[in-house]
Amino acid sequence: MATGNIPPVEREDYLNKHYGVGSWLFTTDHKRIALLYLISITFFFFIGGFFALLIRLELLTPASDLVQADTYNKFFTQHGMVMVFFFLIPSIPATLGNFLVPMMIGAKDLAFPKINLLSWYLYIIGGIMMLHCMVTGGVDTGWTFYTPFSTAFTNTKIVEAGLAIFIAGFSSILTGLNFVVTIHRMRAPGMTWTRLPLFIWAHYATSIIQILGTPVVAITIVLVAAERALHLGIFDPKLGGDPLLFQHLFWFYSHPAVYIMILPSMGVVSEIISCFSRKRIFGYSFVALSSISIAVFGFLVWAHHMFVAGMSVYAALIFSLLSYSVAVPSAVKVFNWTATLYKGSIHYDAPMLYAFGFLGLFTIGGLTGLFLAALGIDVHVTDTYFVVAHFHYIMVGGALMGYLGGMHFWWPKISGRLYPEGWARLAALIVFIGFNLTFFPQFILGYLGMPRRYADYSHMPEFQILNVFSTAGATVLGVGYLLPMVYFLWSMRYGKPASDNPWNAAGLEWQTQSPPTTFNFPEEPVVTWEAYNYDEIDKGQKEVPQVVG
Amino acid sequence: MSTHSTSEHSKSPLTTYFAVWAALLLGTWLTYQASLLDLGRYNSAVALIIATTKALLVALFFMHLKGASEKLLKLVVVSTLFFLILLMALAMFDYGTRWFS
Amino acid sequence: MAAHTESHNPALLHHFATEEQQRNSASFGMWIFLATEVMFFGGLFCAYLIYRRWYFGDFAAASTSINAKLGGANTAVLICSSLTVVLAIWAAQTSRRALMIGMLILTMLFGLTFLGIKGIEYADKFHEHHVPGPSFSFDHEEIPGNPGHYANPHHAQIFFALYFIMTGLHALHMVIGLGIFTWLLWAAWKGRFTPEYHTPLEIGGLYWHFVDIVWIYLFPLLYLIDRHT
Amino acid sequence: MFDNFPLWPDRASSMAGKVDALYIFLIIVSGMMTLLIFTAVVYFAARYRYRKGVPAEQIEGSTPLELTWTVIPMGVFMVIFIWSAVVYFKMRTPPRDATEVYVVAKQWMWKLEHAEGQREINELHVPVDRDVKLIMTSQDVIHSFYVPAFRMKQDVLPGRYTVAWFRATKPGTYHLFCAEYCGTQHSGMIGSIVVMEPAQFEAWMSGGSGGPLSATGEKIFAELGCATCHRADTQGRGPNLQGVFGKPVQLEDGRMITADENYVRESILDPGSKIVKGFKPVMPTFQGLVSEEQVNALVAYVKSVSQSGAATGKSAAATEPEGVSGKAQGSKVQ
Repeated sequence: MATGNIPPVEREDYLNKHYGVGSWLFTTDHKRIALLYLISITFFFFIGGFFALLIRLELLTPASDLVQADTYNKFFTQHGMVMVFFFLIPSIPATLGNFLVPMMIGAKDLAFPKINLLSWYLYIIGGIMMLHCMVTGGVDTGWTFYTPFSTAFTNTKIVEAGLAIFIAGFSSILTGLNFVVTIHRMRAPGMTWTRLPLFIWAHYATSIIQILGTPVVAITIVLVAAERALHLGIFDPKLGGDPLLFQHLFWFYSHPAVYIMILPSMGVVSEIISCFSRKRIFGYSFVALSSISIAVFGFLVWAHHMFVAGMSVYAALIFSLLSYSVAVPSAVKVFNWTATLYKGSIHYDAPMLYAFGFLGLFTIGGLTGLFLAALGIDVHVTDTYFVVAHFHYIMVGGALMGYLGGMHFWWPKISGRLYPEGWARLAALIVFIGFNLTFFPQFILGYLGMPRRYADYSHMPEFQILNVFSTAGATVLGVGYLLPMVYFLWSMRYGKPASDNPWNAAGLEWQTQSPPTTFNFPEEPVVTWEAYNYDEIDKGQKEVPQVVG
Repeated sequence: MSTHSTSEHSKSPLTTYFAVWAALLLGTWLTYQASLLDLGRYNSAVALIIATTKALLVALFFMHLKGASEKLLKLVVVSTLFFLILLMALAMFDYGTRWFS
Repeated sequence: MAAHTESHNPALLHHFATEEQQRNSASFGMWIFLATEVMFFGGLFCAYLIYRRWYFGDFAAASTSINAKLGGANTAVLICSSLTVVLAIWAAQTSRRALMIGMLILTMLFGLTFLGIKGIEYADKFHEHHVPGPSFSFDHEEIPGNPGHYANPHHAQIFFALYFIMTGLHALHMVIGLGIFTWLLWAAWKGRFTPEYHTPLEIGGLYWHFVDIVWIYLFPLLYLIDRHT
Repeated sequence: MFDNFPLWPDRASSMAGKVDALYIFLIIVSGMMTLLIFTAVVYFAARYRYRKGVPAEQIEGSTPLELTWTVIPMGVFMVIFIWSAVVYFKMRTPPRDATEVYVVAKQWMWKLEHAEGQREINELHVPVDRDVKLIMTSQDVIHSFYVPAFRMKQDVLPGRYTVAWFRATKPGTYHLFCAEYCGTQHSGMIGSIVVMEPAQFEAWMSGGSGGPLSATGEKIFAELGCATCHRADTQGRGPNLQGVFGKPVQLEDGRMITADENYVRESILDPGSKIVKGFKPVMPTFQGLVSEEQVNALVAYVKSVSQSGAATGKSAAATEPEGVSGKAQGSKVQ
């Protein structure tokens, strides 16, 4: 469906306006900062992925023969910390969000461009500390830092890793702050709340969580570091403290953090499904409001991570009940996306394939969440591979599929080039197959009772076959992730030049040139149409590009 | 352009400022005095009520939450407090019911 | 939009259409930032409330060992500094440059006084071995209103840990505030602020008031747990 | 290769069937939802694929439909919630007359001690068809006692007791795992639960032990001089311990609490925290002076003097009126 009209002459855009390292490192252009983020999170993605492969290799055989247990423990810790704090949380917001939020609402930039740059630097400082921590010994607590193991027992680099996450956390807060202010204050004339793309609604909801949740984990990390250094007793039962308090404070952020990862992805999927079905999104306001309710309800459910942790039975009941409240808006979204396909005119380009993949995997991930919210079942499956499978279906199957779909969808806008469609469809297929092969067996493993974070299962050889499937799948998945990186890089030089709107998509970002100029629009746009006006676009009633000066 | 904010302050706000200042000092003195009385379990309640009143005074008058032209800022404050209370209330609920099981 | 031709103010950044949009964005951004600050301190308040409920007597004993007069004086000092901040903004709005500068200096002096008193308090605690860590000691301290009952040193240590972390973070915010106000003073000196444009002053003021509000809660919670005996 | 390839765990406890039933119900419900969504997506994707000249039909949405797919899932969720809560309550309520086993977890081993005095490491022998209550604590970090075949898991925390129970229904040997990450050899902190026929179990039990745990506790009680204050009459500086366990106790500050395992434990290690009404906080702490195992023994002892009451013969006072009033007043381990 992509159309690649070659622009007549070399135009000035945000990429070629300035040259030199300085023009990138000191840029305040949200699009350039998005690219800085893109490069850095890709780097961390492959670091995290490297650890994932090592984990899978170790689990290929029951005995811990590839590495010793202590090394394995560091592997899964680094995998978790890097993937959660340095890839998934910044992934869509800091790259696609940074690039698109101002353009989609018709602004020249984010409200605070310098703070945006600062947030990237904080991310990089945190990232370098994390890398330094990893190469000089690493951490073996798991990304959850549970006390008192982290404060009084392990002798690994907790404080440094904590500081790295603390700093990266502030980078995340600043991104969220910037988005909220931008969405409130910088919308172009006519861009009312009900005309906002759902991508924006999703990022708005995400930002709320970043703003209100992240500070709590930041202060929790401060307490852990202080406890570790001085043995204050706040989380140490030997000194009168309660380790469960740590879990409460930690999950108050870290559960909503899952929605920081998945909500932007949902926003991407809304854009893609609407565009490739050539239809308005079904139930726009319900999809928009469900994003907000996921953000709000997301804060009410944290202790479902603690049903067997020694919490009170009554608190467990309340949190289980509340956990279902967050499942409802997620279900509403899935139904609305499905309904959007009805009577559409569906194209099967790579972004849409990723969106289909998202729908399938998120459905499975979400439904298995019901198992974990169900008290009686959670007791059996918590801390087993069932949980591992569930959250990978959400974070990788959901968040990462959305991220890749979005990267393909907006790649022509970002780079001004088309990616090779055939390869992209192949990669989408490989990722989908590899993913299911990796993680579906883990549901079965989990119900069989294989606990998480086991370096060695030589006393339980009955778990091996499923683990072999999983490792095989991970290899396929690895190929699926390398492919897009290769052809994206390839297309930057050899790809066909993209037209301004290769998908004939709605949305202000498509109504300026590809790649856009530094201030996005030649003149401030005035919005006179509803979101996703694909009927008008396809009937040719609306000229594309449509920018009223 | 910036008319509304200046018009807001056109009538001299100094009286308000000094009144609020005096009230805050009085509140501090009251907090201290109240802590010396034996009110049983109400000691903490009184302290928190006075503190909240003082905080409200600062927010409404010194931080101009009262005169803010839009409801947005109030919404920010209210929703932040909502989530804060949520954190405390749900965590406390666990601690409050733990010994009955 | 005609904003581009209209804007003579060099402080208007390129990506904003109007000065009003810029000012509203800045103050809204500050409020959002304060929301994150509320949650940042909120985690500590949550921990504090849980342990206070658990170990009330021990907390009361530990709290009583802190000098409440100093804490009260500090509260008053901060309240005065909040007043001088609003007066400085008022002076900027009404073109009273000298008053504005005077008030900014006064605010900073109050801030320094606060930190000085805080320092005295910390020094006392240090001498009494009430700083959590290896040298901590809180033996044979009676629980107020419960003669013959002694506080559990472990629980008292949790109180002091929270006391130092909370007041320490608050003091850190004061130090940052002093940094911001140094810059504001410099800008005011340079004549940057006019009745039309004094957004940084308002933003800095919001921050300062917020730090004041945190202290308004810290004072009764940390110093006055159970003093009526 | 496929001869050892189970897809379903052993079902060997009274709870396992209940958990499995709920699990199967959830698989059916979510399977139906998945099928519904997948069928719709695949059907729409094929049926409404792009055809030249056939434009998409715009549909804004439908509030009745939105309400339907909000309310119906909510209803289904409530059914799941209630069902799962009922199962959870059963899991978390140990039957009254259960056999007790004290569990002490440490990096990286399980130490288990039967009330009858048998000690085991990383292995627990239990009889089939009898309720077993585990009273667990950890010496260092958080662990989690997990027996997949029993569908039973409970975190084991330092500094307090957590309780779990099971009733094995099928003789055999089952995995015991530590499910909460606890450090380097976490994956080595495994063991087995051996479920035996009652007769075999009796034979195993008679294989010698140092006497029941409560007797060990009684010895420690005497050695530590507890009896000088906790006398069996009302003259002691500490409360009389006869008949205390499991009963409500009034504290000095007016609160009523139940004298459960955690309370007895706390009273030994942090005696000042909950003083019984009418007594002075004169008891020194035994934190650091007694091991976890000794605390367990003391708890077992305090329990035993409550369950058998005056029959222990230790106390004539328990039958005297003052003794009774002392009990009514609520007594406590000081």
